[in-house]
Amino acid sequence: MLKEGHIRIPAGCAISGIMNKKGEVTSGQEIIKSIAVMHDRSNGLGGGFAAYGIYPEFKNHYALHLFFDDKKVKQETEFLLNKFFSIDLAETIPIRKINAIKNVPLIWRYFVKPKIKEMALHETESEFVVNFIMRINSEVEGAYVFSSGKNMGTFKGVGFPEDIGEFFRLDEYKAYSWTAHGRFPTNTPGWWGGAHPFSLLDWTIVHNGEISSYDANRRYLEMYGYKCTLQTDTEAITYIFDLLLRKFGIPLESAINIVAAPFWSKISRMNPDEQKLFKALRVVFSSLLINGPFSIILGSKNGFMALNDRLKLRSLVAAQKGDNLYIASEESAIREICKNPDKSWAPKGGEPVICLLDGKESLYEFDQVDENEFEHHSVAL
Amino acid sequence: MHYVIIGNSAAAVGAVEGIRKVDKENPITLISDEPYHTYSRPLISYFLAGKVTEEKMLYRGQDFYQKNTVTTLLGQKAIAIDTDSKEVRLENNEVLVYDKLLVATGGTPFIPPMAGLEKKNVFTFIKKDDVKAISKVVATGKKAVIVGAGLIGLKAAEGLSSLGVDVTIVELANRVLSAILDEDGADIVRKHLEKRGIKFELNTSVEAITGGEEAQGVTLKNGKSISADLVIVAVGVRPNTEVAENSKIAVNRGIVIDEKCQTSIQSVYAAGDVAEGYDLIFAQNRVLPILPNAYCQGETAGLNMAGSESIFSGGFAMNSIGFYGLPMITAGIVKPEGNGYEVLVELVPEQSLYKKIILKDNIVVGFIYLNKVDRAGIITSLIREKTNVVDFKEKLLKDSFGYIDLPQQLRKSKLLKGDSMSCW
Amino acid sequence: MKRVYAREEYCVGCKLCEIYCIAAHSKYKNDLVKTFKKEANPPISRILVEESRPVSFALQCRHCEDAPCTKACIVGAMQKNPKTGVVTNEEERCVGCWTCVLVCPFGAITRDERGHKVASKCDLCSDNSQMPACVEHCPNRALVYSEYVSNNGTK
Amino acid sequence: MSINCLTPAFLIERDKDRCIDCQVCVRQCANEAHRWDEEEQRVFSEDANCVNCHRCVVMCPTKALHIKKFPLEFRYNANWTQEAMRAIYLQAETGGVLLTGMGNDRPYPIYWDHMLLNASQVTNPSIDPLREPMELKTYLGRKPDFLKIKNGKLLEDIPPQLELELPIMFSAMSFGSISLNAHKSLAAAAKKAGTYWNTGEGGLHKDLVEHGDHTIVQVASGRFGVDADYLKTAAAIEIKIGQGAKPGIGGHLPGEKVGEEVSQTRMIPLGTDAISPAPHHDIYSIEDLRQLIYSLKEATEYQKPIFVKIAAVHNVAAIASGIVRAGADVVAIDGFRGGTGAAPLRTRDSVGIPIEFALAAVDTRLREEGIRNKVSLVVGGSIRNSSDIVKAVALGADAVYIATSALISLGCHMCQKCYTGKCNWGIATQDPQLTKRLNPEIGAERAANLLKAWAHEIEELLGGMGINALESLRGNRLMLRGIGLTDRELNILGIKAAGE
Repeated sequence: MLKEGHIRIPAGCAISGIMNKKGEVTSGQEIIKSIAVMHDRSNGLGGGFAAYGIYPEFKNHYALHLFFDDKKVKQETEFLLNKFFSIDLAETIPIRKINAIKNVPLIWRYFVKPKIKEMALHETESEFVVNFIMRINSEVEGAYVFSSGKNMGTFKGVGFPEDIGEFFRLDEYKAYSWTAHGRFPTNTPGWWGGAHPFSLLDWTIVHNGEISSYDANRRYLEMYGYKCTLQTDTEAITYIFDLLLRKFGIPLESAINIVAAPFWSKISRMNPDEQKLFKALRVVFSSLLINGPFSIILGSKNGFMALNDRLKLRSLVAAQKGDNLYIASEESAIREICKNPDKSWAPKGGEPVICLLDGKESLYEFDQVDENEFEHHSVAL
Repeated sequence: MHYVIIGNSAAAVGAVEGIRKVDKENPITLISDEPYHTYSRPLISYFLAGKVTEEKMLYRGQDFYQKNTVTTLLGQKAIAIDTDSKEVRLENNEVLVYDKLLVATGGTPFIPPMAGLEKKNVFTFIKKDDVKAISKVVATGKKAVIVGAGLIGLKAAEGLSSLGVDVTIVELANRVLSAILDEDGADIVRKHLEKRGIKFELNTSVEAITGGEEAQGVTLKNGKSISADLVIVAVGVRPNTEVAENSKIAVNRGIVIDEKCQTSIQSVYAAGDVAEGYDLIFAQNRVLPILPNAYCQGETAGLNMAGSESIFSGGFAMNSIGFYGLPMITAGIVKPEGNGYEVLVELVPEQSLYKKIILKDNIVVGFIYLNKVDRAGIITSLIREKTNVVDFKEKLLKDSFGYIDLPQQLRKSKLLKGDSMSCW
Repeated sequence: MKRVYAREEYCVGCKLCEIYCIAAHSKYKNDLVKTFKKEANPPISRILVEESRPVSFALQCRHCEDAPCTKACIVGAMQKNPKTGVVTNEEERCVGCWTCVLVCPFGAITRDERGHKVASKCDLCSDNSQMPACVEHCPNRALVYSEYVSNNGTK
Repeated sequence: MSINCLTPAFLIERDKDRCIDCQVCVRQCANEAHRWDEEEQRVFSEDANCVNCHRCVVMCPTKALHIKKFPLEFRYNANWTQEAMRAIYLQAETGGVLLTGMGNDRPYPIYWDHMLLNASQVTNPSIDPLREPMELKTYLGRKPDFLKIKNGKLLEDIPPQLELELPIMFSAMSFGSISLNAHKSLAAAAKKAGTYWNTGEGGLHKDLVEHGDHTIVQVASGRFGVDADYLKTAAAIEIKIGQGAKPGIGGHLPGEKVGEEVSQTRMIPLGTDAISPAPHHDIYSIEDLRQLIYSLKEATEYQKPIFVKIAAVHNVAAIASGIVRAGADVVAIDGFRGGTGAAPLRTRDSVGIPIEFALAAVDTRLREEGIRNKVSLVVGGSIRNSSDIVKAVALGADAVYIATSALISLGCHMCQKCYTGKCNWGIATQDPQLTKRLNPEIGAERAANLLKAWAHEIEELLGGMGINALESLRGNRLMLRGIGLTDRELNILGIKAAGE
């Protein structure tokens, strides 16, 4: 049977997210409770979590989480890791053995820093890391980098999400932002790498839906060096945001107006300046319109954003109490952990719910991008 | 407002319809010396031949007077008009006061002097009563002499001949239908009629009607005598101006009218065979005793009587007639005299086919269509509109001559004109 | 009133208008095959296609506002319906004198001599009260049935 | 006079029970395949003259006519077919190049018919276009890689774009090859539907200047009708390098078709042959093309997208890449089934490649080079229906060009005799007796109806796939599966097999 990466596997899902604006951290217990309520939205073939703020002691290191099929692959991968990175800590990720979780691969994490001398001319550090991950994931059979940000991590596997949470001992981690995912793939042998969240650098995505524009999006992304090895929507959506926000420096708001573009009829009613911008966004980035049903939570170290497709073909509910923002596929998943929110609402299609840490202005910071970065991308003809 | 109309034929009906287009209220009184509902005079020959019933002769439906709220005084003759007191005097001495008056008394037979006119079985042929009288004496094998080979004479001849009467026509002119045909055309018609057994005596006239109390024949100026059981005098008609003669209304050959069909006296109008209106071709007033002209003048008079300004730009001679299946249509000048005319001719006597178009300064002023009469109206309209035909003159005689032969612009402007066609 | 207007720039000279006109006035109403095969003497067309290649157009009674034929008719058979504006000939009364032929400026009245001689002309198919057959079957919209059409085809 | 071995190609059957001898067929056949016999008082057929254009069949009011293949059988020979032999008879008669009209009619595989579309089931919803907005709007033109945005404002304008309400345009057909009424029909339909028509290389007739904002004007090797006003009137300019029906061949409009109007529109003397050379004599290589592209951009102040149209030939992917790099804003590719008014038969039938392959190869190549997003890709060459269009977009096209379909909507019956100038449907002719058969009001309605109908169908198909904006289908080859294709063919098309 073909697994993710060999074939495109449609999946239904549950998603959930909790975040504290002030940056106060909580354990993984609540998010597990929340996602567990939506047990029936998963089928035991995938569950996972993303947590921000969990590695304060290694906050300047890239925390690489990897699955290995066997020791030989691990050795091969570590050889490459050593070549391009200095590894300050390598360890197995602590787990709890439970009956529900079977066929466990080797699960390791490495806290690393890039070796500057290995970086190509004009290559930024993040590009260097991304290129390395793309290479491992596409070229090293049996190895898979499933988390690569700083002071954050994703934890995922084959199983119901609540079991995965217990398995990875998430009750022992403390994070200011949690997202979770329960998966209902229609056919997969259950590959750990195929579970969600999908993650690249600090970006994590949990996603519910099946995007019908997938191949249009993918083939566009591949022009910019992305390799959509998993053939999943989540992977593609992550790359879209990475491309728009990190590589092109498009403001988040505009990126949203690209992936969940307003209808032309709406654009035609805008004022001339807006019209010009929105038209340009749709015209230039038409291949990045995400079509078909989706609800996503896009996480970064600065916060997260929840977004529905423009027709709102998937359920998505938000709630707020005090400094906490809650997002979930179903309201019950929020009520389970927050009985009486200050307010709760169903966000409209294409209208994002953004929660940022106090003091942050954007999900993405242009720390690696200067003005000259723009010139990089104009391919000389 | 009281409208009074003297007459009950095309001009009178035209006037009623003209008035009623504008004024649906005020009373109309119509006086006629004939005791009949309005009927079509040209149909008397058909009536004679039994081709139409008396019923079918009606020019308008039985409800015509009622529908148009017309009070009729039928069988009563108007004998005098006093234009000062605005009165019409009837034969029975009744007096009608009018506000607007139309004289539409039509024509009266012109009877040339000849001996024996007082005998029985000598008739004229313009009214229904004439037919009724003739019908009483005709029968198969009887013999008739018709004096005059004009339209009326020939129609009478056709009617009688179809009843089995042996007909001889006496005509002073050198040809039949001399008013509407030239020699070539007349020749064809005469031969056509001769084939049907009608005999002709041309270039002569009746000297006397012979016989005792009843007519038994005629003697001609050329010395011949012809026996006959009846004689019909059909030399022509003249305007029946009698009623106006002792009034202030100006009378020339007919009652003179202007383009509104008003006579010399205000509020008094005249129309039809009694009137002398404008002739477009001759550019002068003429008596045009033809039905279309009568109706149009009557209608114009009616419109003006009721207060609507209306102008009839004039008529001209035109006739459509046929004898034994030989149709002919003629209009305007058919035998030009004088200079400046151009004549286009197609003549095939063996097919009884004749086409002749007369032009002056590239404007059609008359035509004869014999046997092939289709679409003659296009030529008529060229005359009426004084269209310069220089661009398509050579196509005029074509059998298929039509709008296709007109210059595109002219064609389009004419074809789109349906909604503004004026009374011709 | 609505009239049939010909747009010669689109007339293809097929004469289908004539054919359908004949059928519309035949006793086998609108059945072409029967009209032409079973009627011993099919009606004559009340519409005429004039042609001089490449120009052609169909022409029929214009139903003039002030229709000369109605004034000239010697028996009063030719009448313009005051409500619909349609000029029709009451064939029962018509005696075939052709005075209407003499006066029709469009040459749109024809002589029907198949039986009792009558003047034959377009009646706008008013007894069907639908679209005149010629217009309905014109394959190229060279005939339009409308209030008024200018030269370029606009109303 | 000597023996002529050519026998009639078609047989006219006249159903005597239905024929009413009304002679509509006689009047409508420009080839004189019907004849009225005055003596016999009935219509006869001249089978040899029949080109099977169906004008008589359609016009016959009693449907009494049928046209059949002439039943003459040649002795069976799989190699020396009737067609092969007839071609030789004809050439033996004439000594000339075999000419034909319209597109390649050989039984090559039609790859559109070997691709199947996807639809949503359970895992994501299909979209009902009657209830939900469905967007077919398409912009053609050069796209920058990214946008500079500051404080919610666009800092730099994007290059000029053609706005299409639906991804279908009428492709180039010159006035001369087709009638002015055909041009009028297409121009009005394009305007009505919110898309564009293309003048072809024959200039823009003065009556159509009013439709300039929906007109793509062509600049081809003969430069007919090109002047500054022509360029400025247009919405876009297309440099025609080649056409699918006759790659590598120029054009030739015979003098008899160059009447007053054609002469003025093409800016050539009355009655002279209009010859378009095979190559542009100022373009002998790609760098020359760049000069022409920029000359045209300069002439129109960089306000109009420049198309470059080429025929689909073997090396089309690399050529297209070069065209993009030469500065074209839109690359139009015409497949080997594309139509023409006149082409040498052998060229038409054996030069070039199918548009499906050309499109797949070009799209893939441009993506590999990372320049696909810079240009728009328009394909043509026998787009027969809306699903062909959906498949083309899924393979990677931005929009399609239709011409043959458009002409069929105007009444063309594909008799392939365009080059004779006797088109009974008033399309491929300048004979005033014939051109008036195409009433541009009707033509415009019919062509616009076709676009409308196809747009509806495209919306249905998109909705079925769970897509509500056409751009999400563009290059979305996962929506396609091949059927009856070899691995090699699947590979070139970049699609999976049905069932995979």
